[in-house]
Amino acid sequence: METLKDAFDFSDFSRIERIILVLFSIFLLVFPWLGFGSFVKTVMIYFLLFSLFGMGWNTIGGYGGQVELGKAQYVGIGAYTVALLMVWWRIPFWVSMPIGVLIAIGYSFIIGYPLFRLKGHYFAIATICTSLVLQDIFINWKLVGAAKGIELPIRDHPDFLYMQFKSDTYYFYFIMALFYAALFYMNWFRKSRLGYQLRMIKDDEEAAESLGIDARWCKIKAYSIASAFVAVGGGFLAVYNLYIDPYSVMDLDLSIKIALMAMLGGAASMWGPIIGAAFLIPLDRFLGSWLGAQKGLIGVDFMIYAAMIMAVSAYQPRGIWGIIEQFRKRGA
Amino acid sequence: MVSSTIFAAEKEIKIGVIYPLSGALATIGRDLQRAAELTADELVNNKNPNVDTLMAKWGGIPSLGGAKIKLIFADSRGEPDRGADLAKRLILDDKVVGLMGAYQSAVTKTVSAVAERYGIPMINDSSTSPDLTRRGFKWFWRTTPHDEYFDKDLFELLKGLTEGKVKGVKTVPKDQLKNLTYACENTEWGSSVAKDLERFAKEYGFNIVKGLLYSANAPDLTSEAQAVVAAKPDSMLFASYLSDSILMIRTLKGMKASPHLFWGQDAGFEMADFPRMLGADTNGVLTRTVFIAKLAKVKKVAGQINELYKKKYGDDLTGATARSVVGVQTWAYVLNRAASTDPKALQKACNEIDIPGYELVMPWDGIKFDATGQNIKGRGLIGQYQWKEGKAELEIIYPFDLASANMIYPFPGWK
Amino acid sequence: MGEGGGRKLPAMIILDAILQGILMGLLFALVALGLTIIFGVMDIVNFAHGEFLMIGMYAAYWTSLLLHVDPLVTLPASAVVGMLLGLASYYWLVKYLIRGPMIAQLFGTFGLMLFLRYLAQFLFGTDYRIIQKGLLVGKSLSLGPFILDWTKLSTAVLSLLAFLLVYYLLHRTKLGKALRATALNKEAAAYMGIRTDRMNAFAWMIGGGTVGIAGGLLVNFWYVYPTVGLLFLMIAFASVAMGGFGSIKGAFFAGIIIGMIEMLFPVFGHLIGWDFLGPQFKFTVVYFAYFIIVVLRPQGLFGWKR
Amino acid sequence: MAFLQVIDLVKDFGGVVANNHISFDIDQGEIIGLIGPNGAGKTTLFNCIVGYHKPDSGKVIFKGKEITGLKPFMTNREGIGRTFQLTKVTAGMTILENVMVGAFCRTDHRPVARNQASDLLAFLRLEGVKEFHLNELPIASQKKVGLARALATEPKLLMLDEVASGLNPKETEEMVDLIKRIHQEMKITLFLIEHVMEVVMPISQRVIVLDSGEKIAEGLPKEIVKNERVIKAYLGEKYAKGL
Repeated sequence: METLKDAFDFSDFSRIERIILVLFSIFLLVFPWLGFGSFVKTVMIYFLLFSLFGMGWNTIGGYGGQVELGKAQYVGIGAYTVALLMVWWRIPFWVSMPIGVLIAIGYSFIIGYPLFRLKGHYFAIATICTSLVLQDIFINWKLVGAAKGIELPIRDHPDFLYMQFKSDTYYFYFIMALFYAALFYMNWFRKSRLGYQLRMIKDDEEAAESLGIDARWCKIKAYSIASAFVAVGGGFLAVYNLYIDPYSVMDLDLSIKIALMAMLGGAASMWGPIIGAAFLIPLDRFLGSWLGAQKGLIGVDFMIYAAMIMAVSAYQPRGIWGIIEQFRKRGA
Repeated sequence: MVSSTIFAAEKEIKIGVIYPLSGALATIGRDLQRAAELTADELVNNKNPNVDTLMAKWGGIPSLGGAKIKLIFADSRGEPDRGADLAKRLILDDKVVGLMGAYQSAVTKTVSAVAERYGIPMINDSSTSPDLTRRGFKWFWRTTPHDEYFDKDLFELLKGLTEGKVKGVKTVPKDQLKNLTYACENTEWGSSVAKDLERFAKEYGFNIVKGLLYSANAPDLTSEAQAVVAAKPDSMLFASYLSDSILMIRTLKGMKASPHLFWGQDAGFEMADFPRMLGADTNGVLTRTVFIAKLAKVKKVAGQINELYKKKYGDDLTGATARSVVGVQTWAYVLNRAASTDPKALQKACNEIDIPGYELVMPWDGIKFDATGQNIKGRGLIGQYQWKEGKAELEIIYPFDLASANMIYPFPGWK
Repeated sequence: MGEGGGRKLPAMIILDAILQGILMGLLFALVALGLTIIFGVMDIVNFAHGEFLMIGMYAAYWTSLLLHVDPLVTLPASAVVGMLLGLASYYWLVKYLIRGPMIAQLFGTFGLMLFLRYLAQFLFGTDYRIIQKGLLVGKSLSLGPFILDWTKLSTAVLSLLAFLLVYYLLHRTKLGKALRATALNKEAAAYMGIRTDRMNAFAWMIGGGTVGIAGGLLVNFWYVYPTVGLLFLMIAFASVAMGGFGSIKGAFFAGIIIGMIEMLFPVFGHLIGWDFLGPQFKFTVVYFAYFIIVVLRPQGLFGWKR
Repeated sequence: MAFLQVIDLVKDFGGVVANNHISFDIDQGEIIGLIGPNGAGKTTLFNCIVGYHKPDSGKVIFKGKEITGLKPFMTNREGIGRTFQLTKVTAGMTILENVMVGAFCRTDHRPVARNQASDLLAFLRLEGVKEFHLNELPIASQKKVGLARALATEPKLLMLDEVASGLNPKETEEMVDLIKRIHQEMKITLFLIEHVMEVVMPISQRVIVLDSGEKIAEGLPKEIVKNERVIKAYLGEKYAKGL
């Protein structure tokens, strides 16, 4: 009960923030009916998906302050579970997705236990390595389609059980639902005991230990929460693209992108991951489609993209949200 | 992107083309785009006196009142999910009547899945994964032969050698060819090639002494090369993209390997950069492909179209680029037969179409799709790089009736 | 027939693999050297390191192509380019990054990596470029059953020299001592009147220089294209972390270890007849080995700071 | 049965012996001072008891239960709280949140934790700075926050590491009677490392003296200040006369 109250209670945010949140929600609700083209729609879908990823990463990476660069492996686990169960035994999405999440959580505990012996850069690189190892295994593992990847059978009629629709509108509302679930969860999480303890660990791990906090265990818990979030997104990717292969769902780039969303938007803040995604995804997609096909401009879109990343991380390490707050303080 | 008004829809027919125009495969993507544009402009939309195809006399699609084909290019960056998005954009926003592309099989999978969902025909010009036409899709057709054809061709060539069918080579006793090794990169393409090789080797009574998959563009292939050499094969077979193919040759050269036969399954071995970079080292290397400039000798049209391309961009057509030429040609024919841009009509046209071989740049018997959407009249080539006065010429070795030069056998090795 | 005499003997194969492994490993070590120096001095992991390598390769490639000189002669060129690159990225980017937390630093350099990579793509296109002729290109030396590329041999030797040079620089010269002081304790160094800012820049200069040289050597037997860096970045990461961040010795040995794993693993799989453990896993094993090592010894093999 | 027993404890940092066979007892409700010159191994001793270091040999027994080598968070759960010489000043969490974290290790409910924290801050006269961040406070208050955090975990034994160092006389005075109040009103046994004599001598009932890793004396403050070894090792003659 109290939990729910916390989850829906945004009262500790400033008035403006709450107003913007409401307006934004209304916008999302009516978005599909504003007559945007399908390209904009897909961009929106990816924006929501990556804010979901980002929020997940934020638990361990933001509040916990652990630089975690291996999330792609959990996207992979989520996506592959959904795809394989559907191909092998025709198991519907609504069953396979939770299974995927459970597997992801289990795996995250197995990996997390040794992983959190490490700190700082050793930890960061190690997370990358674990993800790469899993990717290589999947690339060569015949049973899961190896490098071929897996195609989900297309059903002739739209099918809610298997989350197959013709129009992106349905996918949009589905991912939007997930997005809000994540949002409310995070709103609870940041006020939860674990949330406080993680922030303490981030501030001063030694002191945290002296306050009866089992730092390693807290990190592992946060890590598996993050993994669960990401696995959900992975499952969505599988049914959305109807094709997955280790290169697209388990790649290092994906891991980094996920962390980048949260970090660039503002790690350890409620809105950070969302802002980050709202900034990076459209930038990437639109630049790509405008400049990508232009002859003689190959690579320019990436250069702009990269320049933005450098600029933000150099100017304000706390990301875009940091910049916003900075100006607010000045204003106040 | 031009917004689609009714008027535009009548006068120009939009075909969406998805290629990897940026990212790691940008070079090949650029060439494919050039070839497609060239075909649309100079073979379909405008009359072209110095090419002897019926199509070149059209100047637009006849049955649609001379409507022009407009190709709308989109850049997949070689990412499957991006490909899917672009396919949606092309279908819903740009209102294209059909799709073409997308080079990498992985991207083609997602793109064709979208096309299938929206009931828009997609003609695939250049993806060779056999699976693509085994998915029971109703809106997917493929003009190029797939890897199985090519891998079979190799063993036909080997058989030919043992039967003295090959131009300029005396009959070779089978025990000099019996032992094969292969090294394929462990992408979807490489691994399926490996599977075919195993199968056909049994069928044709050859014996694979060592076969290995290796991780694509690894920083070093020494151990792989050693494994291959250590098996002392008569023939070495490879499926590698450009980076690996070059590295592999370099490494093997370093080890003074000298098999009797050295065959590469397209991709790296067939790209223009390959001979450009390795020069004399390519002498005697065989590669499977679908187009070789030398075809001009035996097929006039091929020469003429190749000239057009060479005049404009300096390079000869390669297997890849020639395939995208055929892709556009096929689209023109399909549209002409359907005499409408309605998907159902196009679907029907695709299923019924039968393009005569003499219309195509390729040495094929023509284009006719079977129930799965695979073109059954296509055929592959095997070429051999031959080092003549300071430049590597790609000569046709197989099919035997098209042979453009004597085959260099056995593989001369490296100095 | 496939040559190379008595390769049948397992002992021979293994010995050969070890040899090749050491050669390759020395190259990996050289690539890792710059990374570990930079980290040692200012606790920052440079994601763009692979791109530095790539630029060094292009530098060597173009100079040898345009001036028609042997690729080996162009080493100074690529070294200088590497140094300039290091300095530029320090003064224009890293200087501002170090104020932020580790993650901001990582992503700052990550941005740099993307930027350089696609700048290269923009300038040179994605075509693969490789040096056709050179003193050593394509030549190889056969010692009985063993055949070693001259290019790799020379690389190994020069890499050894580079290590000795850097070691001398850090342990014998005044500058090096100042650098190590900075590495050990910034504040203390600052009190001692060392200008740590200069030292950081200096570290980036050496780092860039060494990796530039690595690029110049690499281009002798390796083709260059805009995304080539990524291949080596992960290996460099693994070797630096395995050896212990900031430890020169560590980078050296870890590099060699990785080289050996990479060569021995497939041979091993082949010898015990487990062909499913083929070469496709050789780098998987490297990453896995790294993971195991740091979990057992969280400072890496020779680590002296966390 | 002593409350805390340290038996023959040894800690050796690669040749440098920081604690050499140290034994002592603390009874419930006492205030014990631990003094000694810099580098005498005081903080190391704390760390060995609380679990930041694993002693090389010897035992630590708390409330009759051996806790040797337990991790800090475990010893804390056993009922030992500690503060640090320097509180790491961060801009991360507010003062209230800092203290709440402490409270959270006894309760799951945020309201409960919040109330406990506020009460504590009131007790320490810090309610004014609830919403500030550590880096915005003067040293004295930072130390108090450290204290509050530790108290929030409801320790039975509280180990204070130089709470008064770096404070001006007035603040020191405050700190002293704060410590007294904690001892009397909360019934917590105190074990404090101190440099500042004005703090340790008046309040502690017994004093333990370390010098270069050895325990050289133990007893009532007045005895200690008379003990030659101590005087030699540590105190100036003047102070001995002073008392």
